[in-house]
Amino acid sequence: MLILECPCCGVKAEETELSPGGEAHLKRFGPGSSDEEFEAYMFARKNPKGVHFERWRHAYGCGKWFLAARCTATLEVFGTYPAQTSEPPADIVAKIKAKRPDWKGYK
Amino acid sequence: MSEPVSALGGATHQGFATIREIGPLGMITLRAKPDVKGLAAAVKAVTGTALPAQRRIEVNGDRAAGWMSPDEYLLILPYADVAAGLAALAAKLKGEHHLAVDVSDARAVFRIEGAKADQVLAKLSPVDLARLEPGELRRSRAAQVAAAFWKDGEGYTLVSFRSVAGYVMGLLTHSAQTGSELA
Amino acid sequence: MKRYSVFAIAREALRYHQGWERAWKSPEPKKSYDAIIVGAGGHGLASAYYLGKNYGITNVAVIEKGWLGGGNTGRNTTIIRSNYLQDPSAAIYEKARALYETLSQDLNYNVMFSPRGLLMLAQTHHEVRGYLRTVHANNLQGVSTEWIGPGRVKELVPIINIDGPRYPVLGALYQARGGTARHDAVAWGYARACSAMGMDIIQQCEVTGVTQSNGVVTGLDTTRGHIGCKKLGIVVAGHSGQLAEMAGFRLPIEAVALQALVSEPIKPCMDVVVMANTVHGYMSQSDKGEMVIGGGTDGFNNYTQRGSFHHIEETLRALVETFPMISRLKMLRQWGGIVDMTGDRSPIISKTPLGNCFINCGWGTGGFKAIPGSGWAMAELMAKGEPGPLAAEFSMWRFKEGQFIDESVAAGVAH
Amino acid sequence: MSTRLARGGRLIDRGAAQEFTFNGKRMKGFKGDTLAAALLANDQMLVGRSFKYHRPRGIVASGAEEPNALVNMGEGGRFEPNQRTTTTELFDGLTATSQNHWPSLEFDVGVVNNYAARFLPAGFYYKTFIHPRAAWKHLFEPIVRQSAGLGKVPKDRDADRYEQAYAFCDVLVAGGGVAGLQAALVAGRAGARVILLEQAPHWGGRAPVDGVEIDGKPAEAFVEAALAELSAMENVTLRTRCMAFGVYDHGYVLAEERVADHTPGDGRPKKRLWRIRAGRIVSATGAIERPLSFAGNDIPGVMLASAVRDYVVNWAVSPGDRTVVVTNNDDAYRTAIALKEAGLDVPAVIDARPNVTGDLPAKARALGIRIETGSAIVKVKGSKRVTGVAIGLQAGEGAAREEIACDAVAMSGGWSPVVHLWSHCGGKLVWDEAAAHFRPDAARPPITHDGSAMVIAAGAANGALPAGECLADADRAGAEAAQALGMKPKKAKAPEAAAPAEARMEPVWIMPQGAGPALRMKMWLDYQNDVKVSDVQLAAREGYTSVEHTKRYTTLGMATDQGKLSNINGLAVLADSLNAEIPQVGTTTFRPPYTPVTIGALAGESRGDIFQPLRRTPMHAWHEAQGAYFEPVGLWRRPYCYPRAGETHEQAVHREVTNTRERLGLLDASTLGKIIVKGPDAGRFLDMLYTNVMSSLPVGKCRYGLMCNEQGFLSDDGVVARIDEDTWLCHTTSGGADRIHAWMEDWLQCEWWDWKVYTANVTEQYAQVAVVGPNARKLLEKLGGMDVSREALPFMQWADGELGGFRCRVYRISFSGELSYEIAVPASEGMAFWKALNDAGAEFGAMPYGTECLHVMRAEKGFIMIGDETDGTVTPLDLCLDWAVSKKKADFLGKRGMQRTYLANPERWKLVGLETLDGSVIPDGAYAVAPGVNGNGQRNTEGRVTSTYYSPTLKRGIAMGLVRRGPERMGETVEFPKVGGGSVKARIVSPVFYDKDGEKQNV
Repeated sequence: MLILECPCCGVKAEETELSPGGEAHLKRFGPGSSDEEFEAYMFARKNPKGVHFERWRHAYGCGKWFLAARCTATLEVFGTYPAQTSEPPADIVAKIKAKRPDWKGYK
Repeated sequence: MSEPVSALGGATHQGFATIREIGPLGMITLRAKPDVKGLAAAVKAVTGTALPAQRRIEVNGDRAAGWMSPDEYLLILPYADVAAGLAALAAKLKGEHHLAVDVSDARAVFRIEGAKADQVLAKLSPVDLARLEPGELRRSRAAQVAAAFWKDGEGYTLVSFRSVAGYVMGLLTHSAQTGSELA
Repeated sequence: MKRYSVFAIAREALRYHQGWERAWKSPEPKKSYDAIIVGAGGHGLASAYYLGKNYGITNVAVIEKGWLGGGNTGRNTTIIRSNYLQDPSAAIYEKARALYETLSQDLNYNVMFSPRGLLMLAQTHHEVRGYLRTVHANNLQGVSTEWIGPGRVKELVPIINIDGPRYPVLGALYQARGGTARHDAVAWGYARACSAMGMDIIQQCEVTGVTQSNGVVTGLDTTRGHIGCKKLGIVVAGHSGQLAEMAGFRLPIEAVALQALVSEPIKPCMDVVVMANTVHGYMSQSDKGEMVIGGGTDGFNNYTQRGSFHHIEETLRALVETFPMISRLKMLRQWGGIVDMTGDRSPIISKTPLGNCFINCGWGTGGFKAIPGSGWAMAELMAKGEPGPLAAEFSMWRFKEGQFIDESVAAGVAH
Repeated sequence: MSTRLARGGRLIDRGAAQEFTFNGKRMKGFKGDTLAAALLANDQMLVGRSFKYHRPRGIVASGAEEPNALVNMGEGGRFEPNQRTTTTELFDGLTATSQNHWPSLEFDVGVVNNYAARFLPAGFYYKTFIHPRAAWKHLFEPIVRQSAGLGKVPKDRDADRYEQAYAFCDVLVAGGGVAGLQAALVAGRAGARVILLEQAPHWGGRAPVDGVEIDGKPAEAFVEAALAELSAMENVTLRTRCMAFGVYDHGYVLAEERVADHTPGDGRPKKRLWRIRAGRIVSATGAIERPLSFAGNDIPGVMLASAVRDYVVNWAVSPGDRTVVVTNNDDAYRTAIALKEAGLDVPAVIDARPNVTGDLPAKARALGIRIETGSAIVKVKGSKRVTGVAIGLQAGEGAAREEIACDAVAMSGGWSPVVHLWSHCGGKLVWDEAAAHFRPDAARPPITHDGSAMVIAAGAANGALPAGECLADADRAGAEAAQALGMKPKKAKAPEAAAPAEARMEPVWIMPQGAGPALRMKMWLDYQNDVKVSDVQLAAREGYTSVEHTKRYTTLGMATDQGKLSNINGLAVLADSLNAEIPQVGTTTFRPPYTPVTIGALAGESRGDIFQPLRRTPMHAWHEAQGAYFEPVGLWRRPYCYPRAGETHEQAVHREVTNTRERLGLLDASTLGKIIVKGPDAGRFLDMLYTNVMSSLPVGKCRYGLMCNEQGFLSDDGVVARIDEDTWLCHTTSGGADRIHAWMEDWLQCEWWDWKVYTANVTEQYAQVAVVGPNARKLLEKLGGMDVSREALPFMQWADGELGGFRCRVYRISFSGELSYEIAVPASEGMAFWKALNDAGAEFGAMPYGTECLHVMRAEKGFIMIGDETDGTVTPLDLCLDWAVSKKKADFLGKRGMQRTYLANPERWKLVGLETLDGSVIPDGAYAVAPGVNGNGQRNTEGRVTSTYYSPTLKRGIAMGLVRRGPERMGETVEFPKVGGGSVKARIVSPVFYDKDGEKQNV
């Protein structure tokens, strides 16, 4: 039963107020993309056992989407940040690196 | 035009707290970013209140303005004044990107009153009510449906969707039964 | 291998059971094998078993990070059914179900397959149409299912409330030869039979790398040294992503938690398996008398084997409404498993970009019931190097082409 | 015999006698008794039968760890199986019956299993019942099932109600013994919001029973003072009868409060589930005593030494007149002393240790109690009740040197901390060699959301068993919890508990040490599931060497007590069999709940009317009053049809179709989703969302649109109206409104966040009515107020206005092929408007119609229905809706997905009409067959029916379906086999069966 702080309204929401939305920072491929690119956009997922960046919506709340950095093996949350970001913010990356020195970094 | 009827026609229940369905209230959903020019004045024109800050509700008699999300406000006013309110918003925000719609009929509103009113809500919402500040509007859920509420005098005002008014009344009634006080 | 029988028990009883031999050996790994299967869960062990039984390949090691049968094989709700809608699914699940019928005799190990019958309740008109579609499809697929009305449902499940005010039971999809089996026994039985064929089951051995030469697999680095192999089968469910990464490819897989629970045991009251998909709950009664209850999956990636409790609550709400008598029973134990979900929620039994490396994964919430069929198909793929008809449609390249095997289109969900 | 003592009993009120029955026998107890205490007071030691061998079972423990004393309790709607008597409070009128026997507790036929026990070792069923194949299901399994199962099946619907509540705190303290009280005091004084939970109805735990002195006073005085101080703190909440049964991620704790369990029928909820979110959890859950494994240790009358002490001190009940104490530690001497002080006989203490030196044994000796050192019970005598023990050397092989007559045995194998709450979320354990137990490893705690330690173990639960250490440890734990949350604990001296010095215990896993197989087959580890030392040894011999294998193979620890007594002993026997150290063998996983939790409490308030939210339209009550037959659509219930007296549902539907086609039908369409989309980029946005172009839609007009997911599969459809220059109103399907609104917001927030678009879901703002049929315009004209003529309001346009005094918006759209208006009015006027339409429409033949009529009419017109023609794998092109899929737009959601090879394959099944050759109706869900079979022997197929109805208009069966290359095969015949034999042949035709040119809707 996770708690994530919604960066849009500041509520420390519990999991039942949220809906999960899968991996964050996916790049959309539309018409004109190759089969491989489109397949990767639709299906290839990092699915890491460890640090993960993912989408959440504060569904029973302000209704906004936001992103979270979370460990899938311990459920530790490193931070949440606005959905309008195309890659993890530097401060969150730094925080993760401090806590998990052997983390290979985003990408 | 017929007389507007609230979802439950003003149903009430007396348990260890008092539950009343009230309304219909006039309600306008206003979507705009806080930095939109003239927004504060527009809200003031409709509710007579300041533009609410994050998670706040500014109350002014039977009018109020609540912060719903970074680009959404809920304006509350007498039911009959909605059209005028919408007109005022249209006039004040002309040319600015915004959306204002009448949602008076899409909502049901309840009052939960009494010294133990918080115990009724504590059975339904995953919210730390002891830390809910006066004038704070909390959007959450009541059991299985969305709800927004704030503390108002000795009690709470709770807003839900109209279609589930019967369900919400059922929840509140169940939770307020005499003998099931939490303390 | 000493055969198990009532006579063997009697013989042993006279000497206080001191003469039983190990069910499976626990050898040191050899330098190399003709084939290695990574993962000694039901699917991995069954793959090895049918490699030996069907193709005579017995120079095989099954490598397991923890203890055999310790993953989802030992933490599911033991339901066996094959009433799937799509042809490829119906084929492999029916193959599995048919193999389950004689598995105890094949393995000389009682896996307690109990074809007690399985019902999927229809509680909306939409669900009725979905199940009628499944019945028609099954009829052409050689899967024996039927549509039954509410009266017959009540006869089969006396404790059900068919007149629930909210979701009355409108009928059910009934598979009379569906049922349950003892989950641990399936893994143990296969392990014992593999060991008897001379295969090595190596527990407490973690794979740390996949070695290859010119795009063809050559072996594994493990916590117990390098082990060579001519062919490699990866059958590790929730950890498929990690193994695939070692082998240098990516999978359309996400790992999420699925939960289940049992009640305290009570005397027999329900002799069939009941699934109610509208309200997301399913329940059967074990031989010990526990009500075995399955819940939903979380929507986020999770490797902790702990799910979110609200899914348990949702399931129980639904079941209390459907079976009012359970409200005064008590939840005895709840647990989670990590399931591997693909883009279409159907499994992958496939060649991979790495030569002679094969993968069997993505069974999601439906793995236990498939074990014998999955092993059968995987063995064929590994032995021949090409998929047979059972595995043909489950290629990992289907996602690129958009050729889904989507079971969610029927009202039934893939539990 | 067991009996009530004349004096004492700190928890009972002798002034309040209470009557109850056990197996129909009337018995008496006192307020404050547990059911177990009261049964013992009435000399009822035999209380049940074991799971497998049906052996007689007596009360063993005095708390949640009890494996045996489970009963059926109550009657009718308050019947409850497997009720644990040791934690059940006695009340007047309680009824209980024993479990798992036939015909009676005293004489149980199932005990035959006991005589065959030698043939039924662990795992015997894996090795037998293999042949013949059908015998398992039809012969063996039914026998196994019937003899297992413990409690009876409840028959009636639950008469009680349940509820749930949320609570929040900084520090949750689980356990109200002296450790929990002290931790709560420290945290509370530091200013933390504290919740302190105790499972029992009273505070203090073991300390008062064990005669502990704190700061020179009896423990009771400390408990009283602590409670007084805690009660006075505003920031502390105290709750008894409330068991914290599970720790979940991020500080989430579930607890079950027994609100009215002991006062049934008083109107309060039976139980309440607490969902507590805590910053830190202090686990002060104490420790549980372990049994010793000696032959016959399961015979009724053999009990835990601490339980014997509890019964004497707390409830003034003596389990026996002559009690032999058997132990490997000093603590059990407290029991010998307590018994002696209560005037009872203790013939001997059998101590496995060769040297016995502690203060407590010295005191026992001083009281004249005989102590046999280096000794063991080699066998307990008796069957349904202990009659004596044979003793011998612990170091020996089981030769008896003496028999001692007794009617009870108090055993102690040492103590195990209750580590469940520590372990539920992954806290690790360390093996404490001296105390021979696992305790929490503070270096490897379970972590919470920020990576810090979530649980802090305190007192005995942390392995600090002696009273002095226990209090000091709890003091530390309370301070640590407060500090971790940024609070400053007040400097205060921790109270000091004085306790006699205890000599080291000595692990004894079987007794005597050299016992042979015959004795080991009589040493029980798991009383309820009948797992013996020999079973664990057998599992090890057969290679089930992982602790999880052993547990599952033998069923050790899987009974309703979840191995609270048996796990460590079993583990030690396994380790010994494997020649391994205990910590190498490890432990099984601890999973919630700590003790079984009532399912009703987990379901909470969600039963009956509030099982799920039911969404009602403003006209719902009218439909109910008219006797509509409803169907669930999402969380709505919509009228399926309005049957009249004597009509079947099918007849009603046919009447509604005919009436609507010929006269006038009214449909409550309020559930249709309505979403406003507004902004300078709204047109561009809708062009991405819909497969067709919406930006070009003129103001005042309507256009039907399709939405796909990124895969290219159809997900929703509906009519879009352009309201003004930058505002559109999108209708969605009834089930789709919330999903589509969320879908829009997802794209706007996460992909095109720089686009200027706002959305608002206004579905519930409006009641919407479809007025359909040749008389539709007449009705609206009669109501009057706006011009609804063909010229003023042509097909696929909308207008705002007033009808019959109602403010409304009128759309000229049709889903039936008839002249049709959809009219939206504010929801609060919906009922009045609906009634007005019905009243005014009477003269035009107006009748309400339901969803099934709607389905039939749209099928007659060949209109697709999301969920019927689509199932998540169907593209708009499959449905021949090419006209609604823009070829000009460079991009829209789903465009790329549709270009994939499999979706672009010309062999795909496509939508056609199907006309049966004999006029019959194709069965729902039928498939069209093609010649031959596939590689798996399955019959080849070439299509399937998607909608199939009897058309009352055309008086024949009509259908739509997806058929391979269907539209190229007009006029061909395809065959649909029926389940159970026979088939229906149908001709491929256009899906539009009725009014092919659309003349009727465009009048």
